[in-house]
Amino acid sequence: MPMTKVIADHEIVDIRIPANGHLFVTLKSPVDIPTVFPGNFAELHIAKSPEVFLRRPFGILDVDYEKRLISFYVKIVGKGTRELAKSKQGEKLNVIYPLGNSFTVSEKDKEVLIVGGGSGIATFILLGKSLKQNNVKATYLIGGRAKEDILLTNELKKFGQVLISTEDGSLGEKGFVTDHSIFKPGNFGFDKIYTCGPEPMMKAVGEIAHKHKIECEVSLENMMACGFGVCLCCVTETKDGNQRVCMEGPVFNTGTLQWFS
Amino acid sequence: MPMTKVIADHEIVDIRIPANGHLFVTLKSPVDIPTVFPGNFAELHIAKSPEVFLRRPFGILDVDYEKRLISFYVKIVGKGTRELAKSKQGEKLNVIYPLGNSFTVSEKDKEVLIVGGGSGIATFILLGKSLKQNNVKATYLIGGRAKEDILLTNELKKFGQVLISTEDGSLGEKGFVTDHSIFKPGNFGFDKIYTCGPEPMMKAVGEIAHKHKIECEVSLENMMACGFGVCLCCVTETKDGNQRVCMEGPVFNTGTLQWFS
Amino acid sequence: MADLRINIHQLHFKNPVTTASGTFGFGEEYDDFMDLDLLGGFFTKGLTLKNREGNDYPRMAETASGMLNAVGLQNKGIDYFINGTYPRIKDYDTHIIANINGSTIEEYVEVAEKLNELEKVPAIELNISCPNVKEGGMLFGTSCPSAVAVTQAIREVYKKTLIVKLSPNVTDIAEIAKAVEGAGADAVSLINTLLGMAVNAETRKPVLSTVTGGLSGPAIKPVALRMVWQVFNAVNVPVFGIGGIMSATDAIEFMLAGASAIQVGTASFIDPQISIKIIDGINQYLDKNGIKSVNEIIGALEI
Amino acid sequence: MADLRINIHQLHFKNPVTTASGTFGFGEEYDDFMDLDLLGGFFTKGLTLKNREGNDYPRMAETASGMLNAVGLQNKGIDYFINGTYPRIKDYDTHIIANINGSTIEEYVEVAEKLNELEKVPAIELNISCPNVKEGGMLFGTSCPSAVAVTQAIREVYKKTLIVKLSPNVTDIAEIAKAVEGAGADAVSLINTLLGMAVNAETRKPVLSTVTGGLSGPAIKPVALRMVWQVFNAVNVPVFGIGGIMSATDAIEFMLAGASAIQVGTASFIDPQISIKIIDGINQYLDKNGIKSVNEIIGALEI
Ligand SMILES: Cc1cc2nc3c(=O)[nH]c(=O)nc-3n(C[C@H](O)[C@H](O)[C@H](O)COP(=O)(O)OP(=O)(O)OC[C@H]3O[C@@H](n4cnc5c(N)ncnc54)[C@H](O)[C@@H]3O)c2cc1C
Ligand SMILES: Cc1cc2nc3c(=O)[nH]c(=O)nc-3n(C[C@H](O)[C@H](O)[C@H](O)COP(=O)(O)OP(=O)(O)OC[C@H]3O[C@@H](n4cnc5c(N)ncnc54)[C@H](O)[C@@H]3O)c2cc1C
Ligand SMILES: Cc1cc2nc3c(=O)[nH]c(=O)nc-3n(C[C@H](O)[C@H](O)[C@H](O)COP(=O)(O)O)c2cc1C
Ligand SMILES: Cc1cc2nc3c(=O)[nH]c(=O)nc-3n(C[C@H](O)[C@H](O)[C@H](O)COP(=O)(O)O)c2cc1C
Ligand code: FES
Ligand code: FES
Repeated sequence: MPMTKVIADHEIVDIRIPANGHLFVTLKSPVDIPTVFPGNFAELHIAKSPEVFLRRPFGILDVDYEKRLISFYVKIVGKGTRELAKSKQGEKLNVIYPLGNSFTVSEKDKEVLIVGGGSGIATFILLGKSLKQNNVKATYLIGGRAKEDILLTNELKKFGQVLISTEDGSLGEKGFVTDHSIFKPGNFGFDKIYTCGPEPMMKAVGEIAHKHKIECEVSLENMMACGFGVCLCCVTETKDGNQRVCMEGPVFNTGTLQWFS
Repeated sequence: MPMTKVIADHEIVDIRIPANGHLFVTLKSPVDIPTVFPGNFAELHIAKSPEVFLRRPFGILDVDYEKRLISFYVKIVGKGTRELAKSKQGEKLNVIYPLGNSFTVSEKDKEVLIVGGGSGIATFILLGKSLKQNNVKATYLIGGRAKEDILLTNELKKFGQVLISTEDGSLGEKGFVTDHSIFKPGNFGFDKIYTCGPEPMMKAVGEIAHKHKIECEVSLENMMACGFGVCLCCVTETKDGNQRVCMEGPVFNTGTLQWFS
Repeated sequence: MADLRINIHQLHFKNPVTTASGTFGFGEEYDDFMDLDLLGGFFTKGLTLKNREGNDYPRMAETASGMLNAVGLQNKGIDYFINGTYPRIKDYDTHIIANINGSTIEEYVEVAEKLNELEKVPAIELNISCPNVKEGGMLFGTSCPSAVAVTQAIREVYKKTLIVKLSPNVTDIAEIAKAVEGAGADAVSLINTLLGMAVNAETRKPVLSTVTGGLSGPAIKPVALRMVWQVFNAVNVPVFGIGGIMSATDAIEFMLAGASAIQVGTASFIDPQISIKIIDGINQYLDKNGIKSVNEIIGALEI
Repeated sequence: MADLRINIHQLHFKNPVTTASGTFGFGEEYDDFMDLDLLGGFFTKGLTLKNREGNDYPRMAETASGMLNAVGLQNKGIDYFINGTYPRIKDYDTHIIANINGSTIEEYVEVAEKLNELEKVPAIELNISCPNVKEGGMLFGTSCPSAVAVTQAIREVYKKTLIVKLSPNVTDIAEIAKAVEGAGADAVSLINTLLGMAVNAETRKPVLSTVTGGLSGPAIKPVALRMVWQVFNAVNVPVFGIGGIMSATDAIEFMLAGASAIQVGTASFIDPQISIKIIDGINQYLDKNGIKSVNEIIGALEI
C-alpha cells in the first residue's frame, strides 16, 4: 500500500501580504516532502468558518526539500482566502499534496514562452527550475491590470528573461499580454508556450499558439470539491470527453481541449 | 425607541485558564455599560466553527463601569467553550447584555446562604456586592468534586464567609454541599437561600429550603437559542405554565417551579 | 438610494424585508435592539384558538449551520393576542402579519375570523406546515386536498390578504403551491422548517423531547432557494422566500430566484439587528449595480 | 477491541463503515491515502449501461456546512467497469458494491444482470434517487409504484444482495421503504442528496449548469437521521445510514437511530482518511462504554 501523498498538519512558518490582495505563505511539513513537479497543486483546509466547508486548491510555488518547506502564492478572492489571510505564524493548516499532473518539459525544446497573470504565475518558479535543468531557455511574459499586480518578477528572473505588460501601462508595455510586442511577427520564435491565468487570457494565448502551430500547455483552475479524482466536479470538456482537471489536469495541452474546434 | 441592551464587538483584554477546564475572560466594551443586576447574563458569539452556530449564554461575573470592562467565568464543556478557550487577547467577541431577570435582594433579610458549584458561582460576586450594599449578611457554600474545582473563593470572601465542601474531601468538608454541617439543625438560621449549579444540586438545596419553609431562588441554565425571549426554546415548567428561562428567568423562586408539587 | 418598495397582492411594503414567524416574538421583544418601523413587516409567533403550552423541554438542538426546534406553537391563544398583545404593538409603522394555526379546519377558521377585526393586521399567514404539533400542523400542508380544504375555508371568512405558508417536507411543493393558489391564496410563503432529528450519542437519547423537530438556518438555504424557484415558476401569486437568510446577499439570491419579499428567521437569534442590516445591504447592492427598483431583481435569474 | 462485525442480509461486513457512491470513485483513487482493506466495504460511483459524459461544468457549489453537486452520473458504462476497472480492484479484501442507475427499467435490468457475474461484487445498490439526471433517476424513487416496479424488475434478475437507495425528496420516505421492501429489497440505504440550488448574486445566474443539484454534507445530517429513524421503524430489512457523517460520533448517532451500517460521503473530500478514523472512533466508543459488539447499538435509541 504505497501512500505517495502527504496529508498532514503543517505549521505556518511565514505568512506575508506584500501587495494588496495577495499573500505568500510558507508551511513546514512534519514529514519528508515527496517530489513536486511544476504544475502540481495542494489542497489546503482553511476550516475557520461554516461557509468554508471544502478544501481549497493552490498551485505549489516552491519547495525546500531539505528544510521541508512548501510555499504558496495566493490571491485573496473570497471567503476561504480571506480567512487564510487572517492566519498567523505558528498556526497549523492541514494540506494534501502533490496533486494533479504537471507541465511537460522537454530537452528538445530550445526556447519557450511562459505567459501568466495574477495568481496564475504560482507554478512558474518550479517550471523555471525544471526548464533550466533541461537546458531550455525560458522567457516569461507577466501581465496585470497595473504595476501593483506584477509580483514575483525578481524570483522569475533567475530562470529567464521577464517581460511585463500592464493594461494601464504603469509597468512594461501597455495592453493585454496578447498585445505584447513579443507576439509581433519576427519577434516570435518559441517552440512551446506555457500559460496560466484568467481564462480569457489563456484562451487568447492558446489561440496565438494555435496560429503559430506550436504546442501550448495551459493550467486550468476549475472549482474542485475533492482534488483527487473522486467527485467528478472539476471536469473540462476535451476531445476525449469530460476529463477531471484535478487528475488528467490541471495541465492540458490546448490541442486536447475543445477551445478551438 | 429606547435601546437598552448592548450589542457590540468587545475586545478581549484578558483571558486566563487558571484551573484545568475553566477560564476567566474580560472584555472591553466600546460603549458605556448599562447597570447589570446580579443574575443577569450575556450572549457571546463564539463564531469559529460551523458547529457553533448559536450564541452561548454566560452569567455576568463582574463589571467595571468606569473602565467599561465586563468579565465572565466559563467552564469548558463543549464545542463553543473550547473555541472560546483558544481565543487570544486582542480578538473581538460580539456580546449582547444585560439579559434576563436577577436575584431579588431585600434589606429585610438578615442573613442569607448562597450555595453553588462549578460555573454556577459566576453570578455570586455581583450578588455579594448587592447584598453587602443592602446590609444583608451572606454566607457562601461552594461545592465541587475536588479542591481543583473550588475557584473564586478569595473574591467571594470580600462579601461573606466562604464554606467549602468537596466530594473527595480534599478541601473543606467531605461530601455533597447538602451534606455540609451548615444544614445541621441548630446551625441553620438563614432567611433565604440563593443557589446556582448543577440541577441535582439545586433541587437538593431547594428541597432543604422548602423543608425550612424559607425562600429559595435558583438560577437555571436551560438550552437557549436566542436569549431574549423570542424563540421559546428555553422554557421551564412553572405553576403559571411554561416560562422562558431567558426572560422570566434565569432566576426563579423555587415556589413557582414545579419541582416539589 | 434605490426604491425598495414592493407589493404583495394589495399590500404595499416599504421594503421586501420581513421577519419570520416564531423568530420575532410579537415584535416588541426587539425594541431593545432596533427600530421596528424600518422593517417591511413582521410575522407574529404562531397563534392558535386556545392557549397552548407547547412541547416539553428540551426544545432545541444545535446542528451544523442550523438548529432544530420543537416549540410546538406555545402561545396564549388568539383572544390574549387581540386583547393583550395587539394594543401594545398596533402602533408600529410596519405591517403586522398574524401567523395562524389550528388542529382542525374549524379552529383555523375561528382564529381567522377574529383577525378580520384588527385594523392594523392587514394579512394573515396560514401555517399549514408546522412540523412540531401532533394534530393538524404539517399534515394539512403535505397533501393537496387538505391544503386546499383549509385554504378555501379561510378564504371564505377572511377578507384581507391571505398568505399560505408551505411545508418543504413534500415530494412536489410546486403542486401544493398551485393548489392553494387555486383555493384563494393571495401569496405563498416558503419554506417552513425541514423535519429533522438530533441524537445524543452519550445519553443514547434523542436531544428533543419530541424526538423530531424543525430544521432552520443556513443549512436549509439551498433547499429553500430551490423550492422558491420551483414555486415561482409554477404560480402567479407572489412568493415570500424563507430559509437560512443570514445576509443581504442571501436575500438577493432569494429574490433573483423569484421571491417578491423575504423573511429573516433564525438569523435574528444570532444578530437581532440583522434584518435592518439586510435592508441596508439590499439598497447598497442595487445602487452598486445601478438598479433603480428592487422589483427589477424579482425572478430576474438568468438561466 | 469491541466486535465491529455486522451483517446485512446474507453479507458479513468486518465493520459498519462503508463509503458512499460518488464520493469514493472506484476505491483505487484512495490507495494514496489509506488501506482500503480496513473498510467494511465501498460503494462504486454510479454505473449506467452506456458511457455518460454527465452534466456541463460547473457541477459544484459550496454551501453552509455542505455542497451541491450536479455531476449527473458521469461514468464509462458497465462494460468498461467490468473489463477495465473490476480486474484492477477485485482483489481488495473488502466488499465492493456497485451503485447502478438507468433511464428506463430495461437499462437498470441490463446493468444488474451483467453484475451477477462478478464474483467480488456481492451486492448492488439500486439508485432510484439521483437528483441530477433528467430522465429516470430520482423520478423512480419519488413514487411508490415506480419504486416498486424497478425494484421488482431487478429482483427478478439479480441473485445477490439487493440494496435500494432511497430519495429524501419525498413526503413519506417510510412508505417508499416499505414498498421496496415488499418488492424484494434485501436492505435500503438513505439518504441520497436533497434537491437544492445555489445562486450567484453578482452574475445573477445559478451556480450550477443544471440550476438545481444535490445537497450533501453535515447540513443534511438532521434530515438524514430523522429519515433513518422513520425507515428503521417501518421496515424489517437493514438500513444503511447516509448523510453528513463526518465523525465517529455522527456514525454512532445513525446507528442508534437504526442504521446497521453507515456510508461516509462528502466527508472523504475533506479528509480522505476519515472513514478509517471513524472505524477507530466507533471502536473507542464501544470500549469506553463497555459494549462488546457494535450490534448492540443498532436502533438502541431510548425514547
Ligand atoms: C489546480 C488549481 C490551482 C490553483 N492555484 C492557485 C494559486 O496558486 N493561487 C491562487 O491564488 N489561486 C489558485 N487557484 C484558485 C483558488 O483555488 C481559488 O481562488 C480559491 O479556491 C478561492 O477560494 P475562496 O474561498 O477565497 O473563494 P470563494 O469564496 O470560494 O469564491 C470567490 C469567488 O471565486 C470563484 N472561484 C472560487 N474558486 C474558483 C475556482 N477554482 N475557479 C473559478 N472560480 C472560482 C467563486 O465562484 C466566487 O465567485 C487554483 C485553483 C485550482 C483549481
Ligand atoms: C442563563 C445562563 C447562564 C449561564 N452562565 C454560565 C456561566 O456563567 N459560566 C458557564 O461556564 N456556563 C454558564 N452557562 C452554561 C453555558 O451556557 C454552557 O455551558 C455553554 O453554552 C456550553 O457551550 P459549548 O458549546 O461549550 O457546549 P456544547 O458543545 O453546546 O454542549 C456540550 C454539552 O453541554 C450541554 N449543554 C450545553 N449548553 C447547555 C445548557 N445551557 N444547559 C444544559 N446543558 C447544556 C449539551 O447538551 C452538551 O451535552 C449558562 C447558561 C445559561 C442558560
Ligand atoms: C424557534 C422557531 C419557532 C418557529 N415557530 C414558527 C411558528 O410559530 N409558525 C411558523 O409558521 N413558523 C415558525 N417557524 C419557522 C420559521 O418561520 C421559518 O419558516 C424557518 O425557521 C425557516 O427560516 P430560517 O432558516 O430563516 O429560520 C419557527 C422557527 C423557529 C426556528
Ligand atoms: C459529488 C457526489 C456524487 C455523488 N454521486 C452519487 C452516485 O453516483 N450514486 C449515488 O447513489 N449517490 C451519489 N451521491 C450521493 C452520496 O452517495 C450520498 O448519498 C450523499 O452525498 C449524502 O451523504 P453525505 O452527506 O455523507 O455526502 C453523490 C454525492 C456527491 C457529493
Ligand atoms: S475535484 Fe473531485 S474529481 Fe476533481
Ligand atoms: S432562549 Fe429564546 S426564548 Fe429563551
